[in-house]
Amino acid sequence: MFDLYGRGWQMLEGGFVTIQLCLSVLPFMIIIGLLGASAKLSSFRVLRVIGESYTVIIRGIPELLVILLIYFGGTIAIQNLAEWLSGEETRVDIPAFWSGVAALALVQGAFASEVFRAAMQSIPVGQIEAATACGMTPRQIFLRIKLPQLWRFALPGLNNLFQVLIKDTALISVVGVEEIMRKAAIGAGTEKAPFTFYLVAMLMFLAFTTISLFVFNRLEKRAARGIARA
Amino acid sequence: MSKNIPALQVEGMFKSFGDHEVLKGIDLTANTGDVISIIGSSGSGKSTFLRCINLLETPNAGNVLVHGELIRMRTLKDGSQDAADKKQLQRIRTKLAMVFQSFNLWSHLTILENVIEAPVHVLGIPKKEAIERADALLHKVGMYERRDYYPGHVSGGQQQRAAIARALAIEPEVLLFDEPTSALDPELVGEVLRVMTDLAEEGRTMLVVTHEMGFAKGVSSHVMYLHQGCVEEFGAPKEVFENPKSDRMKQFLQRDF
Amino acid sequence: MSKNIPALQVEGMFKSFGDHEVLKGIDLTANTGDVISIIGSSGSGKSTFLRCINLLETPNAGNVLVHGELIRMRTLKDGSQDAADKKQLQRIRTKLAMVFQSFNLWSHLTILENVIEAPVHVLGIPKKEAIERADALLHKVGMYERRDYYPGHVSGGQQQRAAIARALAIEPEVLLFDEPTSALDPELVGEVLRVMTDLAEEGRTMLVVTHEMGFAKGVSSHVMYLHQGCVEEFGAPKEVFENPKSDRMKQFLQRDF
Amino acid sequence: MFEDFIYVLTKYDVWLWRGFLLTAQLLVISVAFGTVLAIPLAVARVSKKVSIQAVPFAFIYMFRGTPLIGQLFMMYYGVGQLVANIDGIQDHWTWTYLRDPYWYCLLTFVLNTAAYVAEIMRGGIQNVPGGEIEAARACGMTPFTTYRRIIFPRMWQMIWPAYTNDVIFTLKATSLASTVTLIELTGAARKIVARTALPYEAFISAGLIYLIIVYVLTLGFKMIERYLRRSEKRKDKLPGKIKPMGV
Amino acid sequence: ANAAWEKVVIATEGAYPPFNEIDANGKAIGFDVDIANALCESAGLTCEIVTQDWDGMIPGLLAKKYDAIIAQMSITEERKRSIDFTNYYSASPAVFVGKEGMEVNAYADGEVVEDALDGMVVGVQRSTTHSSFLEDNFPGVEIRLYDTQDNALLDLVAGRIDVTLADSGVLLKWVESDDAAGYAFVSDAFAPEEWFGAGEGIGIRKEDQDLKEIFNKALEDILADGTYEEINKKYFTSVNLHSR
Ligand SMILES: Nc1ncnc2c1ncn2[C@@H]1O[C@H](COP(=O)(O)OP(=O)(O)OP(=O)(O)O)[C@@H](O)[C@H]1O
Ligand SMILES: Nc1ncnc2c1ncn2[C@@H]1O[C@H](COP(=O)(O)OP(=O)(O)OP(=O)(O)O)[C@@H](O)[C@H]1O
Ligand SMILES: [Mg+2]
Ligand SMILES: [Mg+2]
Ligand code: NI
Repeated sequence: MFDLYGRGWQMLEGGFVTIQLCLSVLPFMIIIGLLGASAKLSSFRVLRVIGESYTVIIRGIPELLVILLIYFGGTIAIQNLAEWLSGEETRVDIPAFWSGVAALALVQGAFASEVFRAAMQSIPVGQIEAATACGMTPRQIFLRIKLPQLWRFALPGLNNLFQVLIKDTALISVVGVEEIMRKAAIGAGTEKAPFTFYLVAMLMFLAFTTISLFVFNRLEKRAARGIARA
Repeated sequence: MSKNIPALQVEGMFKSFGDHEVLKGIDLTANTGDVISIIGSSGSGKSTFLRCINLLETPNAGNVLVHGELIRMRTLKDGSQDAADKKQLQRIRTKLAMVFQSFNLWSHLTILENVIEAPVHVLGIPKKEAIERADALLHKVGMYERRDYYPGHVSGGQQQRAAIARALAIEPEVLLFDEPTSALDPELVGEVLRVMTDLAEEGRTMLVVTHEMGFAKGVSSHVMYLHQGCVEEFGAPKEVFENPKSDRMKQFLQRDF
Repeated sequence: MSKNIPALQVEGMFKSFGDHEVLKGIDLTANTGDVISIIGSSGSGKSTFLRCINLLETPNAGNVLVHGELIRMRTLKDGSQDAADKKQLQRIRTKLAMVFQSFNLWSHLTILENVIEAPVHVLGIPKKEAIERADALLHKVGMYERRDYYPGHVSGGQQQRAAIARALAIEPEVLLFDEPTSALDPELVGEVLRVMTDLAEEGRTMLVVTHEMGFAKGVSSHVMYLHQGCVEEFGAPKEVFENPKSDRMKQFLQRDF
Repeated sequence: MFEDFIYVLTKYDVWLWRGFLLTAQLLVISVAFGTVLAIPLAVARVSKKVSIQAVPFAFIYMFRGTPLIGQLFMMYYGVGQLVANIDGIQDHWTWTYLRDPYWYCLLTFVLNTAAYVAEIMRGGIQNVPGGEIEAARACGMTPFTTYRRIIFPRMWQMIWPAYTNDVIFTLKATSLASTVTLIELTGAARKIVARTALPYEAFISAGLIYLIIVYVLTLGFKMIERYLRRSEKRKDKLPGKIKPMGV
Repeated sequence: ANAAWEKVVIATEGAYPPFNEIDANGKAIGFDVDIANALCESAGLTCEIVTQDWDGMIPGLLAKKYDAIIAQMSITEERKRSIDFTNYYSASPAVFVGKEGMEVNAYADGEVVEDALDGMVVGVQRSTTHSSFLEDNFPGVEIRLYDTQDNALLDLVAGRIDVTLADSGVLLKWVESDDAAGYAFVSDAFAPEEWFGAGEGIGIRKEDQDLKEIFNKALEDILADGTYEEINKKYFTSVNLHSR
């Protein structure tokens, strides 16, 4: 059954690439999200403006467009930047996979920054004052008090985002990264069996989103330990 | 700690929020072993005073000396004040432990972890040693059995006692208490007051903002009555409570009992 | 409305939640103009009784007759009861207006809109006429000036008075009140009790679950004391309050005053 | 770079304009029909009976759990293919519509929007205070009237911010129509890139148009929100800065 | 430019059989791929073939994701605005395919016949010379733009488009296959240079003139030594792709 005109293996490979995409984006999404949130909560006006405009822009533009822009434009930009920096011709080889990761990280990062911002604001001020009062530096306060608690508040939002991320990886197929959707499209076109291939692709995605939902729910439970019983 | 240098000295402290002048020049000297109760009606500036001492709020003017060492301030371009030397401030803050009305325990850490957090990560004491000392403190406040609980899983009075242990863990020169019992049920107040009385008897230097006149009368060495940002009365509790000089204080005492 | 047919009759009402028997066979006859206060300790089933009358809860057994008309019930396959004829139920419900403890005004509608909602959309009265009648009712409960306010923008007592106007707007045979004042501040209770007293004097048929013994004593024609799902006492307030027969009732009265 | 912008905007303005029109059309129709379809789904979803809940649950789960682009391909190439293989269908009068990608695209967007909106509505319905519903039943309202007069108006008050968000998501989702031959705004930009090899200029132009649409939408929806919240409880203190969720 | 061309990365599309497609193992195969390998061998270069979505073909080249495009890309003036081409390595004219028995004379006697497509739905691959030709000359006709030619053919068989315009080489192979029962060429082949350019060349960046020379030289060599003809025969028995 899973032969799929001899392309079953290809679909599995696609699934593997999709997982790789998701997992590669995740850390960047979190880093960008944290940076974005810090910028928005910063006491410097310039940083706040940058942080805010970043989210407004990314949230207002279709993901597909952002992906296309980064994929087509971004690589040219980086190329030019590299040449300008080194002053001579250099080759910056950015595989499609990584420009896809960059695009998704940028998009999801914008949303993550909102999640983190809200989470940071949910941490009781008193606990931060308590840390200040016993002589912690701002850096220590961030690393030792805010960051560990951030997860608890941010996890439900991140759960949502990760679901969206899994689905958004399908957009990367448009620029030819051979993830599930792309493999399905190739199979559908070559074998003239679109229904079969797309159905399999959708089921694979459904499986992924379901699994991620379970994992995150476990994490949320874990993060909530130590919180009042009521 | 030589006895002639006061543990805490505050000179001419002013603080306003916008147009609203909250502190209008407050002076205070606390010698080692003093237990000073700060009383006053709501809005009189008690919390603000305490928070200005360890610079959780920045005073507009005034000096704070901890065991003789002045917290250096500088004036910013916009006229506001600021600590001149963040390093010094952080160091001095470890000598001024604060116990908050709402406990403010770190909810992601167990009681024990709360207590060793500052010793290990601020003072750099080895973890093993910190735990030993923390255990002793937790025994003292009667929280040893609950050391591995998270703050969310113990009662308010227990949380406040843990917060006191946390404050003591950095071996501060002065303990600042801001209404440490007013967020508690009457039955829990007792537990916490008992611990504080013990501390007073040990000879700790303490500043206590409180509504518990019983505590102020019975335990403290001095009472300071704040009214509209000024010190209206200061003296031994006996004097202050039995022979209040100002009318305000008389009124206040009438209202409160 | 002929005087000889009772406005409301309840016969042998039983209700249990799971294993827990809450009502154990309750009978009640309310003639037109009766004001029956239902008293009893918390959990005795007062609310449940009221809610079973207009089938917000489905009783396990028992008949409800409104002005002589039986609400037809049927037994479902799983043994539970259900109204046999939804149309009839909805019609009869318009004769049994309920005033809730927590007002339950529709918060997206103004006070006036709340009052005309059921007349227009349930009874099919033309909007203009409904408004005229609503205005009269709002005058009566003293809410005319607030008719265009949203419930969220008026006080609790005003909300409850509006809720009474809403209940009256469908011109019910019987008014059911479930602790209409217990969600109110003491100062607001008065407003609402005054309106209810007026209604009683007008000769409305009313069932009132209440903790206000003053109201029960002074205004009602009968008092029904519920205990653990049974009617322990029933009679004129004078009798019940001054010569309670059962020990429970004596105990209850002691506790409550 | 700047001249290239002018070049794109002047030479291909008609493409962008047509793209915009199609985008707007897809958005309005998807949201309108999606919302209408979401209502029965949401109502069924809050039913206590498992048999009534099951189908909408599965529907919502499937549509929310899979990527829209996949749904689109599946619908256009997959279902489209199956339809095309029905005997005699190609001579039937309906074929004019059945062969047109527009309808497949629209159907996918409508179903997708319906699934998301239904989930939002479910939350809204379940948050309507029980007492207000009881009050409606107690004065003899039929379930239908209760929904129409009490539950839905209250639901809209509550879900409006989330709904606004979803409309903006739908707007962004319409960009996928370009993958199944419809030349909406993103499609137009891709066409321009193909012609001119000027990706920045074309995509940024399209991006700006999207931002303008989002801005206008947000403004409009905010105004409606203010109206919807007119009956809300007064609060002494506003809870911090109120951020528009959409943008 | 790059000092010494030793390793060259070449992009092809992978959805344009028989010129380029992806087999069940995920490998690119086809006429273009064979030509690319032959050229590299002849020039002594190491080649790596990558697949790239058609839309991103030129931007990818400019971004130096790869050095050359061998993907049936026509040499047109508009494309020359941004990239350069080698001499043409194949020249298969455009042709319409539709239901057997139709006749579509959109281009006859060197002239565009403007009403030839009226009432039809025409499918074509996005971003190709074919799509430009249709867009520029038949503004009133419903034109569907597909990501890949495969998808256009899928829809042709499904009856959702009436005809498709593409490279005769592509369509020839397809028309001969089983999928195409009932479908045939419905026009003459045509390739007016104004829209279709001067055949299909290897796309390279403008600054890589040395690479262009290397490829041009290699192309001459494989034409001369019969390699080209061999590859040609492997895919197309009846036509010579290098004769215009
Ligand atoms: N961050 C602030 N911004 C503006 N005004 C403030 C701020 N903090 C305190 N105030 C004002 O300063 C005055 C003194 O406040 P403070 O909290 O010191 O009073 P308190 O004596 O501690 O009263 P309580 O017994 O109620 O705690 C009050 O009028 C208060 O409104
Ligand atoms: N929906 C329900 N499910 C299960 N048990 C219920 C439910 N509603 C009420 N009960 C139980 O039925 C009993 C009677 O409840 P009821 O609300 O009628 O009491 P009451 O006399 O109105 O009390 P109170 O004065 O506190 O309002 C209580 O023990 C309550 O826990
Ligand atoms: Mg205070
Ligand atoms: Mg009750
Ligand atoms: Ni308002």
